Amino acid sequence: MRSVWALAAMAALSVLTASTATLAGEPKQGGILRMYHRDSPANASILEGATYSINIPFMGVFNNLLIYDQHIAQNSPDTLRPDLAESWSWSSDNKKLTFKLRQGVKWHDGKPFTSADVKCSFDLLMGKSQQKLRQNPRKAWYSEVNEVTTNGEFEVTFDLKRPQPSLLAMLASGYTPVYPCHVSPADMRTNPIGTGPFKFVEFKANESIKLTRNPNYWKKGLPHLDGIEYTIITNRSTAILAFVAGKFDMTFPTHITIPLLKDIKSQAPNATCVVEPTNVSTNIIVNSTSAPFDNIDIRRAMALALDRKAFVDILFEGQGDIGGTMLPPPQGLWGMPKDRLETIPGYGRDINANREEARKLMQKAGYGPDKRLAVKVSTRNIAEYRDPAVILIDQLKTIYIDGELDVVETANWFPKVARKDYMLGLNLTGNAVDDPDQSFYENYACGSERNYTNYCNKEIEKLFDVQSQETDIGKRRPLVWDIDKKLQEDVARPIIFHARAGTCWHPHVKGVTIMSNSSYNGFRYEDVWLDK
Amino acid sequence: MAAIDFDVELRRAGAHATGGWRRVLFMAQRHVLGAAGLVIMTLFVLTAIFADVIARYDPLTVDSARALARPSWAHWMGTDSFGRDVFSRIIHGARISLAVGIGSTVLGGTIGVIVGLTSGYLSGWFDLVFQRVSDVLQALPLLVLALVMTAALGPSLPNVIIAIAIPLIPTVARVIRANTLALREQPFVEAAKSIGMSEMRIALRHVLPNTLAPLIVLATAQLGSTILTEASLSFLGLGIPEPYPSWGRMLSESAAEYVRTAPWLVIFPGVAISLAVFGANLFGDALRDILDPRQRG
Amino acid sequence: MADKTDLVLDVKNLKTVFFTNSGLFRAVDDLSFSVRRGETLAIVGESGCGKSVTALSLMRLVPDPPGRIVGGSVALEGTDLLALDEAQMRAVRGNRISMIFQEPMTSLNPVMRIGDQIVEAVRLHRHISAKEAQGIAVEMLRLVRIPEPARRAREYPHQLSGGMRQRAMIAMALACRPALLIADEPTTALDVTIQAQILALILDLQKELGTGLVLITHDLGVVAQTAQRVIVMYAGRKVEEASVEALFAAPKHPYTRGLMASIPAVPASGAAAQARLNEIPGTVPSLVRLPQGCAFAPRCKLAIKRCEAEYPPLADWGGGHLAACWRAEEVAEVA
Amino acid sequence: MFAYLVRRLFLMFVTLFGISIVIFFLLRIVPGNIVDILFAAAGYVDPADKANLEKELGIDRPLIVQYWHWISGFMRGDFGFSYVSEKPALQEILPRIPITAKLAGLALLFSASIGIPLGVISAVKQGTKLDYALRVVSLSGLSLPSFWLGLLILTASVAMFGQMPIFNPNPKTWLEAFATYAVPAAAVGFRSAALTMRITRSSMLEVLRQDYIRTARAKGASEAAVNYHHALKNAILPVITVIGIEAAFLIGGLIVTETVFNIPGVARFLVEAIRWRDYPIVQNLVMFIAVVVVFANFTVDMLYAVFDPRIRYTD
Repeated sequence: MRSVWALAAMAALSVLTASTATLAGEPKQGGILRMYHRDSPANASILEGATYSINIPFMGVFNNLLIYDQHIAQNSPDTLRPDLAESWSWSSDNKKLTFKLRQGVKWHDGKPFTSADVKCSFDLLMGKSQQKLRQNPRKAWYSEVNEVTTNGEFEVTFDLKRPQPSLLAMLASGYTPVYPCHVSPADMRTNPIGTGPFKFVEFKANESIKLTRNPNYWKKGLPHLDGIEYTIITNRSTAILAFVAGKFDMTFPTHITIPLLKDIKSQAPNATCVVEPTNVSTNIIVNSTSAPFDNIDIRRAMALALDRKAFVDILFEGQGDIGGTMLPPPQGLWGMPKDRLETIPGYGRDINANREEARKLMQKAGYGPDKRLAVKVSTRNIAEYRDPAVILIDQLKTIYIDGELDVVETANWFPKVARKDYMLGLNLTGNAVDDPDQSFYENYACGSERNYTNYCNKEIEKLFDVQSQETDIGKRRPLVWDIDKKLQEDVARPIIFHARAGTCWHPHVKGVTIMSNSSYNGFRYEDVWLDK
Repeated sequence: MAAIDFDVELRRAGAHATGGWRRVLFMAQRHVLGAAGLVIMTLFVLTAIFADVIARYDPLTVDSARALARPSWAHWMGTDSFGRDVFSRIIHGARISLAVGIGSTVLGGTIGVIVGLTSGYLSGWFDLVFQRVSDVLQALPLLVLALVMTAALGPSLPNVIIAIAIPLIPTVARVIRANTLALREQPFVEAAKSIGMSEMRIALRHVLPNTLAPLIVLATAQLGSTILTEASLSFLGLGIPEPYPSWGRMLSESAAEYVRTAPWLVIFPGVAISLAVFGANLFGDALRDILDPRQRG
Repeated sequence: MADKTDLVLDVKNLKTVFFTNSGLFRAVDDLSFSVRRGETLAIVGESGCGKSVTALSLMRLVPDPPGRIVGGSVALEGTDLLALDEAQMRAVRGNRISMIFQEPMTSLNPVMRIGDQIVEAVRLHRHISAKEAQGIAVEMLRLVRIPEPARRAREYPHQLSGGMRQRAMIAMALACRPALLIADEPTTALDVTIQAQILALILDLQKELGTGLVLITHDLGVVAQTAQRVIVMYAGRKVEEASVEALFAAPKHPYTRGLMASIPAVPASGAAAQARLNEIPGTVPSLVRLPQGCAFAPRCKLAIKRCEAEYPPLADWGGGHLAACWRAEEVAEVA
Repeated sequence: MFAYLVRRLFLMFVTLFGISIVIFFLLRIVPGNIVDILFAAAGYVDPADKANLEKELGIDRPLIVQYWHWISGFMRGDFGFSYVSEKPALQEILPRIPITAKLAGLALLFSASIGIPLGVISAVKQGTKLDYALRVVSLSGLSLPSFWLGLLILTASVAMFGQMPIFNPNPKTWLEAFATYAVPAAAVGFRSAALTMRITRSSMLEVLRQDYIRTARAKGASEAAVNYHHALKNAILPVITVIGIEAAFLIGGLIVTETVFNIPGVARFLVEAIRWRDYPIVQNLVMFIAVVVVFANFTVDMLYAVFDPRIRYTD
């Protein structure tokens, strides 16, 4: 039943993509795309951030070496397109990746773009350059890169320690723009210079972000828009009311929750709304270094107690996905098939049986109806975090665990997690690209900066490397599934669900495609246009 | 000259209202608004006390099957996005609002009385310091102070109470101080002093009881505004955290998400807050009319 | 009795009551009196006897609620004030009938200049320019013997002493040359040394302007110096009325007698010096629960059974000397 | 007068000094700093990077040094740089002030122009149905959570007109400019109008009991003259004080209203800055607000002297 539905959804999606491409008619030039922004990003430097609050507005300022096709919803190795690199090739041992760069491209300040800029950017990311990024959240992406070398002005080579086909995926992410060598990282935070279709005009914190058309964009005739303006509105209902009232052409991408979609559809029946997975998983970080969750039985019991469908029903009116670490199919490329998924403890359909088993485990650990376990569930003071935590606490009641919500302010969250000052934490993990390397190394590798739980399993880590070097997708996929299953069985970071969210725009907005397995890569907007 | 019905006039003046209940009834008639406020307040307090009995469901139990249900016989005020019964949450929320209202008023009031009495009574350097400190606290906007306080202390019920209570202290203390200063000159205080009563005893036995009326008036007036401050803090994300059914948070979170799709989530907590505050204000007004002799008509 | 046309004020059966939550409060009960042009009538009694309410009733300024004039007539120069509507009454107030209050400290508007307050009184009733009115105001201030009247006119009440303020009040009250001036304890709040000056001023001006004067006081000494006739009130009622001479010579009501006895002895009057002040025992009864008979009976040394049962009528003891006492003849002797 | 002014100015200085200490140390008690937030946005924490950044921003120094650095700069007019935008703090704060000032001014105007007349009417008609109705309305104004009111206004305006008064930084027409400020100002002003009305009413009632009111009546002044000329002139004084104090409290209402109506004024900016632990912004902004409040109180006292001839500052 589910796969039939999924197929239908796929079909519908491909029709939709096709329709935006073919039925849109001849693009019109001009107009300013007005959107709201859900919050005020810390700064404008994509390389220093790890939230699409930065990506979305500033992706259009830059180009990557390569980029995912902006009009195919599902990012995959087949949808990689040249950007600043005209072409790329692997060496025969798959350890050297060479890019031929586009010539005649100019930075917004008029300076020419060369291979030196590419080298600078990746040296910055690998922490090798003189100048440092203030924060470098994705350093781990380049752990297999020995160095980046230039061969003349328009060729660069990535020299790898071992084959890593996924490197291309990471280079194509919206998180990997090429920065100019001649602008300091500090200036990139306040006044970013790129080669992209839009030039940065201004960013007023808590107020607005303005981009204007780059008339010298190297893609002739693009962009269609004269500019993009974001008004920062942190209050969701104010923002949505303003969209409904026509103050904005488009909502902030993936900002509309499923319950709110109905409201928008009833208020603005002509608006187009697209719901896609965001590839952000909601998971539980478990502090296995201290009592009570140092006891694997209690960890397992907790995993068994989860009624994932209830989470999805409540928070997404059924429109969320249940899976492991990797985004489930059909949108996800690497997620486990359903039958495989259901063999993992806690994923089985019979919740009551699971919970019965969980209670047995709890009793084994010395708890019961008369001796309940008191637990603090820490999470950030943001609805997306808080709401699932409330449900989690409610569900844990069934296995003799009394949870108390501990709401933590953003500023204190990571320090608290780093101090291991929590028992259970409800966490959201965004996956920049739908790729196992990104997900596994970033979140589960020993010593990774974003491995909040310090989960460290050398054997699994070996498996990470094996799948990472596999160039054949067909062979790689089962390896990934096995790893994913093991991670869930280890209760390393139990995944509760994968979220979906909606994006809406008024009918005069053309050429927007919302990615279906990432919310970080589809905001170049160079060929978006307004039919007004 | 128009004929005057003495009976009617006297009845209006309350001459017939002698003895317990008739007197109460007459006072209720004279202060209709105050009586209404008292009724609301009483209901509010009773609700808080008997929340467990009145509520029809557990306010914290999540049930996906009945999420966002419209108001019905089963759920008089509908359910929220977690399927929790809004009526039960509002009933239990009365406890929280009452705890915030009374907790912060009593805390701020008590400290305010001690500080105000000491300051008005001792004068000297203590008074000087108090005056400056209260200048400082009063020049900082209340909400900003409460905001920084809750941020500093972390959001929890006791901390919210403390954060709201602190800006209250100078307000109360100033009133008490002014009254104390005036009372110190009164003959009965002079008399007490002349028979060798200790300053402490005079302050507690003679001065404090006489500042009670303005204190009660001030406290009832503050009760309502503390509940509103909690709501504003919730709106700004610093109120009492989930899962406690605080009205302020119920309202501000639903207001953000469901103002249109599930209006009952916005209407009922809003009405509950407004009604409770309205009741406190009505009652406070009437109390002021009755207790504050300067205001008596 | 004087010629009707000579009467400035003729009050008949005035009744003013207060509706309170403890019952009906007969502040003024069936009070009649009259004032002739240029005459001074004193109304005396202890506080709470209804003197001030009488004054306010004449001005129709009894606060309603709780007070209300419920009967009688107040004829000022032949017009029944109680029959006028509010607008007509306003045209009379401050114009034909004026009043000076007890508290000069609080009776002037603190945020208006003295001159402006007088100007307002004038211009409310005379259609003249502000400038002319200002002239009148200064003139009035001069009349009440305020030095440097032009400068004082520009000052605010708080800059004036109590005596000065009362002078200003008098100036304001007389600015329109009223037929009747009511002075409600005009000197009570002032220093003793100032009291005599103010009284003298009022009398002088009364003479000069031919105004009828109702002087309300609790001070029989003041009465003796100023009034031609006296009304003694007790518990809302007139208990005695007589010319000053007649009253002081032979009071016909024990209450009056008592009041006189409580004056510190004035040897010049010929009365025997007393060792100690005589005071009337007890206090004014609650006006709500008045005894059936004479209200003064509970405090009266002469009280007999009849006093408690029946209220004595006002009887004329000759020469317009009225008194309401069953044992009026014995009063002088017993005391 | 001169001695009074000197004393008064000295006390104002002491108060401001106290505020600077309170806000500085209160902020340091709040757990977490800008660096934590930046790393939260980056999704990881690296102790070495964190220490570097703290050093770069100077928040690793002893508190007393940091305080001195700030306050001495503040005195010189050097307000430092925002941690978030890395722009001069003054440049961040200044452009937002006129927005909030306009909003606050309009709200106060609204508050005074509605609150005072209604308060007078309510007092003059004391005990009548009109009085009751006005009191209930004013009490309800004090009972509605202001963000609720704001949201209801927004929702209603979208439902009824398909439009909403969202902030427009460059209004083209007079009407647009009006809508930009008037509706939010009314949402804030409702509460302070209610407060003003209540104060006016009780002040009027107090004054109407005074002897000089009776004197005015005895002169033959009409009810209107008594109420509006004699009474109001006296009753307005406490109202001025309350409006002055209200100006300080308004900032609280503005925080919420600027959030609901998405107005980029200083009030909301302050809350955001607290959230970001942007010390230079919070500290300087709070000081700015405190200066305004302290001077507003001072102005009120001076206004008192203008309106009330009894008051002359000689102390």
